[in-house]
Amino acid sequence: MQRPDRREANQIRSLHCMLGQLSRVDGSAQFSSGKTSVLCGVYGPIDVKVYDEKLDRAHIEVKFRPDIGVPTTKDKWVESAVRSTFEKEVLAQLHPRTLVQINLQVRENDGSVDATAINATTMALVDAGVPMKTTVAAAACVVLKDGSIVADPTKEEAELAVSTHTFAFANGSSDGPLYVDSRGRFSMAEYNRCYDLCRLTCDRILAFMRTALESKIQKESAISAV
Amino acid sequence: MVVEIGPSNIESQFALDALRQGIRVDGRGIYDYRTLKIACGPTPGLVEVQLGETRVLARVSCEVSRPFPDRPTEGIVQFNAELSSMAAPGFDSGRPSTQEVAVARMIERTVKQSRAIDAEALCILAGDKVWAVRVDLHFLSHSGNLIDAASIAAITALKHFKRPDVTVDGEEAIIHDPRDRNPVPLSIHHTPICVTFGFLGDGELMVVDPSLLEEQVQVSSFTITLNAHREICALSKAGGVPLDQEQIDRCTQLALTKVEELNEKISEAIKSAVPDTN
Amino acid sequence: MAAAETTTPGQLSFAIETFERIHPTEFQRRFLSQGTRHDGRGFAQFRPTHIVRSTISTAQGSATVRIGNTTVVCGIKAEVSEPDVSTPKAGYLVTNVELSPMCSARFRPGAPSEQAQVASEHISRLFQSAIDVESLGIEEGRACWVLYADIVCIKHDGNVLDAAIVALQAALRDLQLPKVEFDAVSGVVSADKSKMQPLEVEALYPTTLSVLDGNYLVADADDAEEQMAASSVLVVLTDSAVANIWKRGALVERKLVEKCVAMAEARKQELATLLN
Amino acid sequence: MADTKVVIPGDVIDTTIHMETGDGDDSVVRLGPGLTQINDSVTSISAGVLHSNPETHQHWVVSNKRRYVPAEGEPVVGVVTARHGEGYRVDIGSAHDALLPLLAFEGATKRNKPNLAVGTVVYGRVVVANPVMDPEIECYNSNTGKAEGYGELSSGFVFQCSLGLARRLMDAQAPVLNALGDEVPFEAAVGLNGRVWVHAETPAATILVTNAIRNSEFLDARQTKQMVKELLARQ
Repeated sequence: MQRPDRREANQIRSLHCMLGQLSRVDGSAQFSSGKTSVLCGVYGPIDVKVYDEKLDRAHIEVKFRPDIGVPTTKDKWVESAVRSTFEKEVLAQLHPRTLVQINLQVRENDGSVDATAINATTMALVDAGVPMKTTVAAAACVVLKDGSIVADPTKEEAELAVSTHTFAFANGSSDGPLYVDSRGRFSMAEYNRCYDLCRLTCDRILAFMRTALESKIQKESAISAV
Repeated sequence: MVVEIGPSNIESQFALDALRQGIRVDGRGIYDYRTLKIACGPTPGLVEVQLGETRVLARVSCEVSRPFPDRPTEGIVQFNAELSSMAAPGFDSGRPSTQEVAVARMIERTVKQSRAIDAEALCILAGDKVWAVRVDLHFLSHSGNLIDAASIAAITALKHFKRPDVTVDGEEAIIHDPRDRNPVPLSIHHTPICVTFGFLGDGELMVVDPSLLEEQVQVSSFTITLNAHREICALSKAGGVPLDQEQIDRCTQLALTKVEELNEKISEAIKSAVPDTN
Repeated sequence: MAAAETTTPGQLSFAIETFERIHPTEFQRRFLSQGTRHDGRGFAQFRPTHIVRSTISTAQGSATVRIGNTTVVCGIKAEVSEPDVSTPKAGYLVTNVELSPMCSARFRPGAPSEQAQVASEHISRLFQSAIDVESLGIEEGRACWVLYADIVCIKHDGNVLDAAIVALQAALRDLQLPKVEFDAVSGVVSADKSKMQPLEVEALYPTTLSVLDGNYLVADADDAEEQMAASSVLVVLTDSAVANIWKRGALVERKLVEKCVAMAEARKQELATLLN
Repeated sequence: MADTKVVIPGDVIDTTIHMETGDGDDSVVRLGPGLTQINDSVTSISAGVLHSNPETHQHWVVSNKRRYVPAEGEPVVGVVTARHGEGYRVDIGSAHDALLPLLAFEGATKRNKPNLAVGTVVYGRVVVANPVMDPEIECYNSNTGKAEGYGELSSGFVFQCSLGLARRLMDAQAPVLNALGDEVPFEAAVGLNGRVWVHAETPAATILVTNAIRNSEFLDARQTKQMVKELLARQ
């Protein structure tokens, strides 16, 4: 089956990442996959409201704003998905009684926005220097009516899908997923094929993240070495 | 609770001392704007404006809707400008501060109430179907003078935006997919742009495009909204120390030249916009 | 303190309730390491589940579901409204999950909590595909049915999401809509209450599993267990396929998700019997 | 050290490669900032350049940040935000305001102690830094009882920079300070919390120094010299 943008079934759109372009936050990243683009600004560790204060760890807060319209329960759902993905990966116990605040702003949503939001969050947290157990990458794919599976779907492709699958994986040796959201109507055989595809995609995204961070860090360290 | 902490005493004092000698902390002249960058597209109606370190993203979108019963032949223009904690620590979308409300209101007055958009051109079928145009303004980074940056972003996005073409056949309206027929731009009457002045000291020190520090130290501010036809669309001087009549005249004259320059930059940005790949 | 002096090593010098309160994680860990759970269940065992239909006489469809101590009531109110411009042929289902201070001291009065909003949204997405929204259409572009499903938690003792999905499922099956006529001239919808008909609903069988401290996979966690869960997996099955796998929290092994689906298959049989 | 290996969170660090010089007995590995032990392996928890000292078996990751986390002994520039009975609360850019006791100044006694207004800028040293307690600073060296440069900073200007740049500025040989020092007389106090205080003869000179330091963030020594030259030429 030919994809509207002539991509191969397992091909993702071109990735872009800009780091630290916001001046008021402690760390920021803009992560894009094709036209889908999410900006993330992170503060932390900063002062926390008494209401949210935790005596043994940092409180992690996620705010997600859509590109069009005011935030709704759909956006609360994404906030919860992002928070649950990072809550156990951020070393929150190193900064008790503080807040790590993750602000996400969709610049444009052309499909796979949940995965892009997770990727933007990873890069912004790393840019802010918030200690993390691992680097997280997320990817999405869909199963179409003819049973074919395509990676990194656009909005148009997602609307035609029988099922959509979003996975997040961690940098390192472990094989298992950090986050799974598979929905629609699907079989376990299809789930497993989607898992394998997203696992491969995430490895490529992790490699991309590493390159993006390396070039930034090398630029900085070259200066301080002189 | 995260509270935005104002500048220290020596920062405030220094800003005033420098200004009394005619220089600004960031090295600008008193009548200079910071570097303005306008990036349009690739999607029509998506514009990011960078004014120094201040960043505002504007997104224009539209959908088919039913008209309001009392205005059956007019389209709907919706407006959303909310400051979130992305822009600066301490901003909370749940409880906007008076400053945030002031910014949002000024932008709404500038773009919506000045009737910059031709609402009648948004009518598809009178009484049944009209276009509802949405302008979402996302404040990404607050380093002073959000109003000017947002007004430039909003008006550029409206000019850059294209809606799907429509053919009306009797009682039926056919909305064409952008891939079948080229989308069409909105009909814009005029392009109102805000120019903001900050007044420091006892009100005798004036600056154009106040920075965050200048905003925190200023004793009054004045925003004038002008279009390319040299018409005043809105004025705002909310509180603060009283200003001389002459100062207002001077501001108006300055604003006229500034708006001319800004309009040129907007046109240039739209001309050099990245084309949409779809 | 007299009791403390007579305790032998390894025994608690204070009441079991005190232990549970001062060190909940260690309390749970003691049971798990012995292959059991603090309420005596096996790892794969669900709490007794009860479904009662038509519990609210004023609603067009309703059901009450109990899973252990967790109790959820769902009532559906059907109203005639104008369809959305973008979907002129379809009606819609509006779900609202309420987690009030009544069900648990953790919730505060006022705006709905994040957990309630996330549950509402998740359930709403699940059921979009389980009902044929076009069957809720009355007249294209003019009139349609809107189903307001209020899902209220009476007692929160863990696994509210499963209970809420089952409750909505049962209430939708309980729902009877009158046959309606649309008068094109007056635009009035008239209902014939003597001819009631049910709504087609595809069956959805939810199962939530939690990974507790030290990699113990347990079914149907109660509130105390949920508080210490490192991650959770929701599996929703239909009669013939998987409708949803939603895994959140810490990293798990790949095989674990597959194991969850197998456990959900077993639970599906139980729920199918209860629902029919 | 020619070693510029970049690591990102989750990377497992091989600590054995630098052990060759060790005599076998001394196999204790010492982990510095940016590294921790997860499941028996040494793992990076931040992105930066990995440094290792084969002699001491120390490993650490150098990364740049903007948000300050207090550490004992570090000099900081802070702003007084409130006054309490026992001391001042000072914003040092960290999650919690630092406490500055009323007597933590040179020569301060119960009768005679400085009276600082809210908004005053102080240069101090962190004496208590502990995740579970609010930090504490002092404006003198409590061992000698002397100010040693700490205390209230009046006039001049304060600006923010990254923590990495602040650390580089602590070196008196920092290229930007050298390049400026030859041309413009000025005073500076660098806080490792990313706040720098500068004071020159005129506001114009202070602004020049401020901009030069800010601009040097992404420039190497040669570029810095050039940039300073250009700034001076514009005067």
